[in-house]
Amino acid sequence: MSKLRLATLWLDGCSGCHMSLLDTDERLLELAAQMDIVYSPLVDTKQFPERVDVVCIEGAVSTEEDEARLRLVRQRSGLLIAMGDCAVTGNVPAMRNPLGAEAMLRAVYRESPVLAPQIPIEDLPRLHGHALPLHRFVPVDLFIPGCPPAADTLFAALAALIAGTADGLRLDTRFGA
Amino acid sequence: MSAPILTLTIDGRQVSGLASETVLQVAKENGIAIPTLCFLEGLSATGACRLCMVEIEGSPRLHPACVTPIQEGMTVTTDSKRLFGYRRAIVQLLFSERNHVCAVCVANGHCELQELARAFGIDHIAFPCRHPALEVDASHSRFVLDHNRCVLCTRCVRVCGEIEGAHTWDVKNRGIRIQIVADLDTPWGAAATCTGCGKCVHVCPTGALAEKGKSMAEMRQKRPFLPYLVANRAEERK
Amino acid sequence: MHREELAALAAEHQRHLDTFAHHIFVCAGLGCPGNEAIVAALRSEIAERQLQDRVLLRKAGCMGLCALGPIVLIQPGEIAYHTVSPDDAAEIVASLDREPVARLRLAPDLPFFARQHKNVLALSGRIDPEEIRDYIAAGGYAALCTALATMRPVDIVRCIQESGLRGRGGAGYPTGLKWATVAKAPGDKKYVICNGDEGDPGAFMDRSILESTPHAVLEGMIIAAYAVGASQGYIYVRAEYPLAIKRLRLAIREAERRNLLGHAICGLGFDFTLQLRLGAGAFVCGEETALIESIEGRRGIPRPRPPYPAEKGLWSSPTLINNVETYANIPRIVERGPAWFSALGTERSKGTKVFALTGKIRHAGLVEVPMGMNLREIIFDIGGGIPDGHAFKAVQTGGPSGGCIPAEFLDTPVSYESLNELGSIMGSGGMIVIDETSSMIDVVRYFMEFCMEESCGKCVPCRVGTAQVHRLLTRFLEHRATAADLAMLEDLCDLMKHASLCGLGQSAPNPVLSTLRYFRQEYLDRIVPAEPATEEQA
Amino acid sequence: MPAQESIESPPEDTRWQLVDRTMQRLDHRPEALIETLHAAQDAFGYLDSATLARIASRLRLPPAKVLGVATFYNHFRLKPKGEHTLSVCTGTACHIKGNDRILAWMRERYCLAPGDTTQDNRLSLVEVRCVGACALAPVILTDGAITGKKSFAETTTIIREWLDDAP
Repeated sequence: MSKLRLATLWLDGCSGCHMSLLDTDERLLELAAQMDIVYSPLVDTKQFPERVDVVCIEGAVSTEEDEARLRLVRQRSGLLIAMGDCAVTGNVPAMRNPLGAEAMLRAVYRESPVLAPQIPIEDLPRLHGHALPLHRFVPVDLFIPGCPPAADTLFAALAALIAGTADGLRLDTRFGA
Repeated sequence: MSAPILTLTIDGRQVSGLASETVLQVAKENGIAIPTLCFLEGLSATGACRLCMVEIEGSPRLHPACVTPIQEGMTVTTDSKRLFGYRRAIVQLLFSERNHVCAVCVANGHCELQELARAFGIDHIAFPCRHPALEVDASHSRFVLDHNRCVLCTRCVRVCGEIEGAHTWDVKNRGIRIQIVADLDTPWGAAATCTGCGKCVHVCPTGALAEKGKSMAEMRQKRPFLPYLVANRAEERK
Repeated sequence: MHREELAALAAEHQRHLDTFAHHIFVCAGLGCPGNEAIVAALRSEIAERQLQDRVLLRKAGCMGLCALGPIVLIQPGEIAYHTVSPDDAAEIVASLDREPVARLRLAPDLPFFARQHKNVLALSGRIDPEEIRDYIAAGGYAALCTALATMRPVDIVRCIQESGLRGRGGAGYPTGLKWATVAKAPGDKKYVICNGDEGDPGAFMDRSILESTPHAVLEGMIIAAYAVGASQGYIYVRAEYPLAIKRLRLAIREAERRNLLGHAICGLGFDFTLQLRLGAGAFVCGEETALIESIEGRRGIPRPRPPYPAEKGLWSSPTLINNVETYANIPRIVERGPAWFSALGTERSKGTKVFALTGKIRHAGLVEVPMGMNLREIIFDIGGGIPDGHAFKAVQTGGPSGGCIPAEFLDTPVSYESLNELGSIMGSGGMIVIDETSSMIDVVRYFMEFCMEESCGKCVPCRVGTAQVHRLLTRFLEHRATAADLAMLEDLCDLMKHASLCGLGQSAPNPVLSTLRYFRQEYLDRIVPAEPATEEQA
Repeated sequence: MPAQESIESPPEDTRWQLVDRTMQRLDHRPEALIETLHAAQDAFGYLDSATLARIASRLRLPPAKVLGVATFYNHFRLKPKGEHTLSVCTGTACHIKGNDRILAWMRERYCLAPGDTTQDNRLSLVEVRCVGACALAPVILTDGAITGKKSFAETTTIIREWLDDAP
């Protein structure tokens, strides 16, 4: 049996979910025996592969670039997992939503005391008005709430995927866990 | 004079209760848990959150257990696929209504809304969130009110009016624009009627009302004070 | 005032009226703006020709055909003029003893009038609503005096029960049964309330009745109070109806002056006082328990039921609440007997019903027809059909709590049951005709916005559900919805219908559900395929 | 605090007489609140904090309750109105007959949303939920006077003439 091809993607999040994934410590070896991490901020690949079995996505969708990457990844992935509260609910990045992108940029780059007040635009993806969870854009197959989800939770989810028992999986986690 | 004792069936079990009791009370006395949010023992029941809805045989409608008096021979179902679906939807509607960010909330881990979501296996919010722009009132020297986290259960309004007798809090506007309000829409710290007793803070099911200086997950409400206070007062009056 | 005195007063006033050869009635309702100028022009014309002793000029209530107002009615002769302007005054007065003014005259056999069956509206436009003697001369307050003198309360309750009258405010609860419950409820103090908080946007039956025959409503209430044993009553009227309020105030004062209200009414041992309360713009106050909260001076938040107002209502006392049209039906039922009333209408929906016919319809206005008349007769025969060559698409009944009925059901006889079966409701009587130029989704979103703004905010399914459904409907309207949105829309409607606290939330999904039933294709046509569209960006 | 001030020194405004009379008529019972708010708005045009505070104190009601009631009902205004008021009926018949276009036009031409008043305090725009003259739809009210059965173009002309905003 070929190994499960796993990708992870980092959108608007703090990388805490990826850290939690690393916190599975020695169990990473167990996982590595049965899956290949083919794309991830943790590995070197630059291009998202044409096809992966599973993608775990951390972070909310906050920019045009986030959205484009998410849509591409959805097309190329069998199973899409929203990993952590930012991907599941918008969480902390979504706290700017009541304000809107423009007002937030103004507050941060112009109205707060900085040396050269200007809103950076060059080479930066344009912000969406709202930071939103993944399922507002593409279908999501599994939600793993938590900020971040505990290493045990992530391990349980991946182990279930490998074992083929992910359907109707109920994880011991909650928003803000 | 005591009320007559009635017998009824809840979830297939024969139980009995006083005629003056509600379905919720009798269920609780018999160890049958019905989810609630706006209800709090010691305060008047309002039937607002609709989480405690139950099915009653012979009635096409659903009935909020917290305000439905028991009747002789009634057959109550407190849990069904349908009720479960409605309860899940209601909790998700509440999450979608305002800006609930559990990860940074003072009540994280001690929040009734968060716990309801966990209990119902809600792993995401199906409805788009509304992201209203709401204020945080930090004008009080010891407490803070964050409208972003308020679920409008009105426990604070009721405890302030019914128990403390100050009636500092009420509800302004209507529909989706309702908000908890102090005095004449006065900043809490300037509300002349507030005694600063803090009862409202300790009945809040979420982190909307909290003690100042508490950080993430540090706000633990003292819940049991209320039934104790009510019982004690009744005793003193005798 | 005893029965004999009442009869004497009626006869005396009738003799006075009979001294005039001509009676000119000018519609002075809210729906006929400009009527003051017409009255003034007619008055000066009459004065100029020194006809004051021969011609009686009256400001009357609504004659129904608002689309062609202002209407002027000349009696005897039943000559009705339409779209009258002050410039027509001279010609009208000059024609009084001659041929009617042909260019202004409505055809005497116009189906709009000929096909109606007026009962509640029988005196509308034919008496001066600010003159109690007009009402008395037309037989008013006779039912009250007779009832008080010759009937026991229990007889009246039975009479209403036998008549089959059902509440005209919306749900169609049997009126007699409600009265019987209040009458039987234990308690020394009971109340009678008239719900005049006509909140359905697009309905004006109650406004018109209050403006045209306020005394009929008072008489119905006093009879009701006697029947259920109430000593105090309230009329709750929308503040948006200034003319109705003015005329009610006057009517209450006049009735008090003539001992038809107050202590020992009609010289018998029955006391009843009546107060007016103004609403302040809240649709939810049409809900009985919210209305009670409002009269008690609070936010109009519905209370959980039970207990029902009949057992525990205003100030926790047994309380009877009926709407304006229901009370206006009472005097005639008492006067003519239940059999007369129940002979009209269908098996389970008795009597006549007043409808406000508006929207894309030629003869917009107020009509009264027997229950059981079919929609086609009401809309096409009486209402004159759709103007400007457009086609009928749907008729909306019951307002924000009702539904949209498509053309294939135009031959349905109108009754509480038949409209329910079609997924709509009778409601208070609003009938809004929609032609093919309107999108049903726009109409439905309009109603959902209304419910969202009128929701009291107490219970979660209604407060948040209306907002979510409104957002979904906007997505459909803007061609941005997905198949998942359609499923979510249906789920939310189901939740609101079953889990909301009061009638407002429970019925708010009705316009959506009825259009999903009859105009589903309009929703499907607006669905974009595949993945969810980008969320709206702030 | 404004509430305190107004209780200590009741304004010697004769307009209060009407309001006081309403409270007296109902024995200063709590149920008098809505009637009193009506009377106060009739007298002062709107309900400011000092007015609400005084009513609360006279009727011995918690201030929060008075505010809750005043903000629940559409009819009560907590902000002053402009010299003139344009009310646009948004009942169902008026909606079907296109009054939403009038509201959009008001927004475009005068930058007014329902509930707003112009900067110079000249004009307030109000949305009314059905005045009950549905057969005249679409209906607008210029300072309370009803106009109906007019096309979009005719209505905008009427509004502009009424405001001396020559078309």
